[in-house]
Amino acid sequence: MALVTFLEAIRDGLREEMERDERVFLMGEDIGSFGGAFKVTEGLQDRFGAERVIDTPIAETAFIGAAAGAAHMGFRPVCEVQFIDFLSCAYSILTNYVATARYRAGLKTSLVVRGPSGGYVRGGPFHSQNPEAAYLHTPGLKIVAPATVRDAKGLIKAAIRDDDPVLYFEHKYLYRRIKDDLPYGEDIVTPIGKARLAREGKHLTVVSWSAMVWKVLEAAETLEKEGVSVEVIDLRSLLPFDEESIVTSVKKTNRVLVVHEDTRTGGMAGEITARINERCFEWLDAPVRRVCAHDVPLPYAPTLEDFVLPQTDDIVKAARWMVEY
Amino acid sequence: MALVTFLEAIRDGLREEMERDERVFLMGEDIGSFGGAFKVTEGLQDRFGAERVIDTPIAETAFIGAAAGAAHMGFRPVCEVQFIDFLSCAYSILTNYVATARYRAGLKTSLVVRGPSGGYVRGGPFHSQNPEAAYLHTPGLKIVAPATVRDAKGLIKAAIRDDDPVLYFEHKYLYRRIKDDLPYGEDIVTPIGKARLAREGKHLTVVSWSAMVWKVLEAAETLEKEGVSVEVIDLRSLLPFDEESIVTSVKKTNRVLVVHEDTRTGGMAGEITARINERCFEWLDAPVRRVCAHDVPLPYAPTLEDFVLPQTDDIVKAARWMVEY
Amino acid sequence: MADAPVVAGLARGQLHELYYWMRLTRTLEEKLVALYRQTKVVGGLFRSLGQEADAVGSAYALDRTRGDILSPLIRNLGSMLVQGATPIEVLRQYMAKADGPTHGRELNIHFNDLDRGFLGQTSHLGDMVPVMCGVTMSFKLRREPRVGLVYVGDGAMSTGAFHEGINFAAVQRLPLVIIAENNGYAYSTPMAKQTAVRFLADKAAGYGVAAEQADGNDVVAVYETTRRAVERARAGGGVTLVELITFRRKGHAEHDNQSYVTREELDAWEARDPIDRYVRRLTESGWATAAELATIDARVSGEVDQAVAACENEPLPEGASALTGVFADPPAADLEWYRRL
Amino acid sequence: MADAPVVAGLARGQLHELYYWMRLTRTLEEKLVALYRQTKVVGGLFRSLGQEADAVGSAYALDRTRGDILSPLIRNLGSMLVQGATPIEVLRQYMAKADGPTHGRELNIHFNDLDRGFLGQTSHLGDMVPVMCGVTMSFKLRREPRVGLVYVGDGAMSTGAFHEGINFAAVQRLPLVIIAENNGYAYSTPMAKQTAVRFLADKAAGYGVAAEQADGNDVVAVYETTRRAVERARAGGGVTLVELITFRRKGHAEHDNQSYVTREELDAWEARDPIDRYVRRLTESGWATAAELATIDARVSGEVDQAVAACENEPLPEGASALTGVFADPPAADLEWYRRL
Ligand SMILES: Cc1ncc(C[n+]2csc(CCOP(=O)(O)OP(=O)(O)O)c2C)c(N)n1
Ligand SMILES: Cc1ncc(C[n+]2csc(CCOP(=O)(O)OP(=O)(O)O)c2C)c(N)n1
Ligand SMILES: [Mg+2]
Ligand SMILES: [Mg+2]
Repeated sequence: MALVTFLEAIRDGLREEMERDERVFLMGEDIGSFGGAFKVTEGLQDRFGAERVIDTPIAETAFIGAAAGAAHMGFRPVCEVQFIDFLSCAYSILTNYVATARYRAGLKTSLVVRGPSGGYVRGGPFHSQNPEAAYLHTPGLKIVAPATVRDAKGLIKAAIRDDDPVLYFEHKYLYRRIKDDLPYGEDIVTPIGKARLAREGKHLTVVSWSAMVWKVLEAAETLEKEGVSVEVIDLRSLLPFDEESIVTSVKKTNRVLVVHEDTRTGGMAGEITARINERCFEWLDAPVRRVCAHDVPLPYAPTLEDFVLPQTDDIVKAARWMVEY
Repeated sequence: MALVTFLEAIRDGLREEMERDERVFLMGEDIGSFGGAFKVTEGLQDRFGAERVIDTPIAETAFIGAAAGAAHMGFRPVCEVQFIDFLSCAYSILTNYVATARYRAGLKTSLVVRGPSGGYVRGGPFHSQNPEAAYLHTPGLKIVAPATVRDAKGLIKAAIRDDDPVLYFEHKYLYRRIKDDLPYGEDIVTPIGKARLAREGKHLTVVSWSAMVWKVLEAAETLEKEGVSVEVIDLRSLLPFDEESIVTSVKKTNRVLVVHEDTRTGGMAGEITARINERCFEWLDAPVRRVCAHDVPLPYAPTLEDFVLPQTDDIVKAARWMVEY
Repeated sequence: MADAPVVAGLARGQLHELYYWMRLTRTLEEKLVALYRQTKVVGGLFRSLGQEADAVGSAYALDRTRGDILSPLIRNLGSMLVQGATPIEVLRQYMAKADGPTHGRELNIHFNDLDRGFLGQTSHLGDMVPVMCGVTMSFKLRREPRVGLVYVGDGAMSTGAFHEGINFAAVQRLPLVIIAENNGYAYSTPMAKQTAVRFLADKAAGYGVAAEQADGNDVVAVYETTRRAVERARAGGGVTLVELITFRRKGHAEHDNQSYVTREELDAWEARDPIDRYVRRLTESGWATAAELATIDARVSGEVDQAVAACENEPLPEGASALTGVFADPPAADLEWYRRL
Repeated sequence: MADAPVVAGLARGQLHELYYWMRLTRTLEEKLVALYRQTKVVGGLFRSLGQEADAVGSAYALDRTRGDILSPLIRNLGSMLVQGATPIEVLRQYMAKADGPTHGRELNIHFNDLDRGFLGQTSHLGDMVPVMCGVTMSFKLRREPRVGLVYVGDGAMSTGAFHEGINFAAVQRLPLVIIAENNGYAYSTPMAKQTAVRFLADKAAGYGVAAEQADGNDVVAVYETTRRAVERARAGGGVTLVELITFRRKGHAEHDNQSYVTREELDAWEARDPIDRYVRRLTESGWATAAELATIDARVSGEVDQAVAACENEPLPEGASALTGVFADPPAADLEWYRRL
């Protein structure tokens, strides 16, 4: 066994897939000898050479477009976006070209775009974003966002093996803050589209993903002491997401709270709420509710960031309200 | 009185605002002597000169970024995107720079981005999009989408006068298909954020906007004959949207269907459903449901496009299901 | 003897081929106009009148036997034909037929066959430059002596995607030829409102890539110039930006009456019509006889007519066929709740 | 007599000012490093060590009395100081203080004051070029003789936003000066992996704009060269791309140990330190005495220390202040349902 961080799990996943499949190569800014802004790809250029770990110019549209072209020819490129906030620069080619390539004309488009997402690190409005909602609306894309070390590895491997374009959002707050024992070289592949039951419970279902799962679990501990038993679903795949697991849980607990770090309006919780309402209307004993960031660009000051982003205490209070409803 | 088309109403709105406020100027591809791909700006360069009706290179990021810069200096630019599908090319600067400029540092950012949206015209995947969901998620932006000739004029004027950046989506199917009597020069200003009650009814509320409103009204006629009385809310402002009008109606009818032309997953109906669920849970006699496009890129062939996009008949069937629930 | 090079390394038969492809382009487009007027073309119709030499000559410089791949624009029908796209495919696309290459999903010449060597464009201008970077990266990574070619218009060169792509290709020294089509206009916008440079080839200097320029209405010159760029790319010399100077003699699309272009300009360019010029050159130089050309013309007409006849009455796709193929691994059928009632 | 030009049209007092701004930049940054080590700087810290002449000399070429506006990058602290940003504003920004110019919303030197003549950048590289197009369009539309200046790094020039912006400015002949900072690296990426051109000024040819180049470590040369570009812009001559050749002598940010740069390279550039060089030139040419410079140094230290003392213990903003100002016309307070219980 080896105790690895969330970040190392991603790197291990990349390395193992590059070893097993020579069609896999990496592109991104500063990912080569420097190993990336967060050092996720550290050592990989030494190991696989500069042809398979390619430093690019600052041009997200260029390298994501190039990834698509290489994928059409049978490669499986993995692009790193230095901060996921800069994925917006490739929004057009990603949603229009990449996402539709298979549908339009059967082009192979197996590629992964990954990068550090999320806040709680005083990164300010342009180094803290959670962009899932911007892509949720795009038929042809898949989106994953691991919360655990195991899934960090399992989902990067699954994403690389997937025949469709996958966005892989890795929460930078988790990079070095969580560790787990993963046997060296264990071929962990987390199925895309399947949620993880992070905690069993009876009174309330909380649906969440990425770093928020840890705050939800923390809240669940507190609530347990108050006699409130919370079931926690870690969605991990956001597109497609595991409607069945949510439905099963809601039919059991009859109450559901969706918690995400992203802003509320137009955030992913809306879609989840709509699906729950469509599938479990008769089972709901309380409205589906959301705990999310306030609808503002994420500010820099710790006091402001902490206020804007959802905190454990917010989840606890919301959960109490739900079970008392 | 003058019978004007939807398209002429937009042009009249632009012209009137340019006349009353010299800070208003227009930018876009081919909008000058050519008058734009759809001729919305026809005649305006003759009237206001090439300095106020500016032909730009094919560079959506450049001219929307430039609009922001000019707005900071006190101007009120209006940008035309030739097809709204190409707004994606400015996604990054619009969501990151433009939308946050006021919040970050109090910069004046009064600008409008307008362009033809929507399908039913055999435009294929890149000339038919409804991009509201991609921007819904951006604090700092406003979005409007008129359904009537009167609101086409009233909302373009309101958008130009608004002190915040406004996206104005004009459905190209309506351009020359609907006409209304608008007194020449009447200063119509439709308040942003307020819905229009397009039809009163008792049994079911349908929330919709843009070209879909007309299909919903057609469906309502059919349903009326079957004894089903449908209340139709034309949202017209999508961000912010008029939650109060929806809530009032739902509390009356106890059933609500959201109809939009855009694809389902991640579409705007999710957010609306979540809000209704939050505000009217106790009043709902049936789940909130959605009639939307199928989750695929919009195909070109008439048979395919008609299948993928929501049709009047789909709305009728859904409404029947709702009232029978 | 029949294979001996006559001009620009091209044998007599090849010179005839060039004529064939240009004539096929024009005849096919003219047929499409007729079908458009009969409302059989579903969407818009885009002409390459006067630009046939540009598309055909440049594509002909690729080596199909080696697997070269190009990505055309809307006005490069000729280049797709050279690469092996067939008239019936193009007709089916325009008419949105079920049996068309995209089964009615995409329009006009937006379709692909990487085996034959063409990757259809999408509408967002500039995007194919980055994508072709990836295609040519694959050649480089696999050590294949293949070359890519991508077209970009004077207007499209203003896009960020073009810039990011050509710069990426330059830095990576990819085997990519970029054909900059200077046809005077982007929709109604003259080149002077698109860029402050005199020639599109001037842009090469900003990327550190080779530049070439040719008369886009002279098919042999286009061929020769592009060929030089292709050979440079194949030899590891990296990117060339090839400017072809030509003129768009029709409106942006069939509905555009081109009011912004003067009669004189149109007349001047009509006088330089690439097919007429080539016919004169072929016959005056003795490279082809009038009879040979007439035979080609007849063959082209026959092929186009036959293609039209074969597909004109074909059905459109079934509506429900729209639902498959978004993903490689499709989710269960996605028929909506109210359609399941 | 005291105002008589000594070099490059600059009077003795102005030459001292240039020294003052460079020294202030460096001292302020050094103070920020100390505060960073004490974890008082909330986010990352970005240095312009070795680039002070580039920022200061170029900004000094603008005319503040005429309302010229610049948009800096992270390494152009000096340019903002020249335009009137004060050390206390910068300190408050870095420390996220409530009374800072953005009240804790934005970080480091991302702040604006159009009246003083600076528009802070946002993080997405390249975006300020289009935005400054709009600012300078406003000058043109109002017939004001004002000039805009925007900085862009060797790395940022690879972005689509840069390309679209400079091309737009070129076509519109906007009164805009674009400073291309060739500082060797973009984060860890050397310029050769960013572009295939030798010099950033080579890119001007692709846009049909004027090019200038200067030693970015010679503040007088930077001033003179930029001044020429500013005058060209003011006279209606349009855009100039000014390349300043310099070197980033620290890592991308304070956490980066710059392992990818050799000791030799760092030493070579340290030997060309712009402040040391300028001190030598000032004293050797008799433009300033050692005593005068010492007085400036003391003034700078005093100002910086005073600014630190004045704001170090100021409070951070109140959390709830985060909710206002998204829109000009704010919706009703938006406190969440579960916070209202
Ligand atoms: C990003 C983007 N913006 C706008 C358009 C709309 N549009 C389609 S073709 C065209 C003109 C293209 O001109 P050019 O690149 O010169 O090609 P040409 O038509 O002359 O062959 C425009 C503006 C588009 N397709 N993509
Ligand atoms: C569009 C975009 N992609 C990536 C980044 C991350 N990033 C921030 S600074 C930087 C390097 C910038 O280099 P350069 O433009 O040369 O400026 P310098 O730091 O040398 O002053 C990168 C890659 C970004 N800010 N924006
Ligand atoms: Mg053109
Ligand atoms: Mg640099």
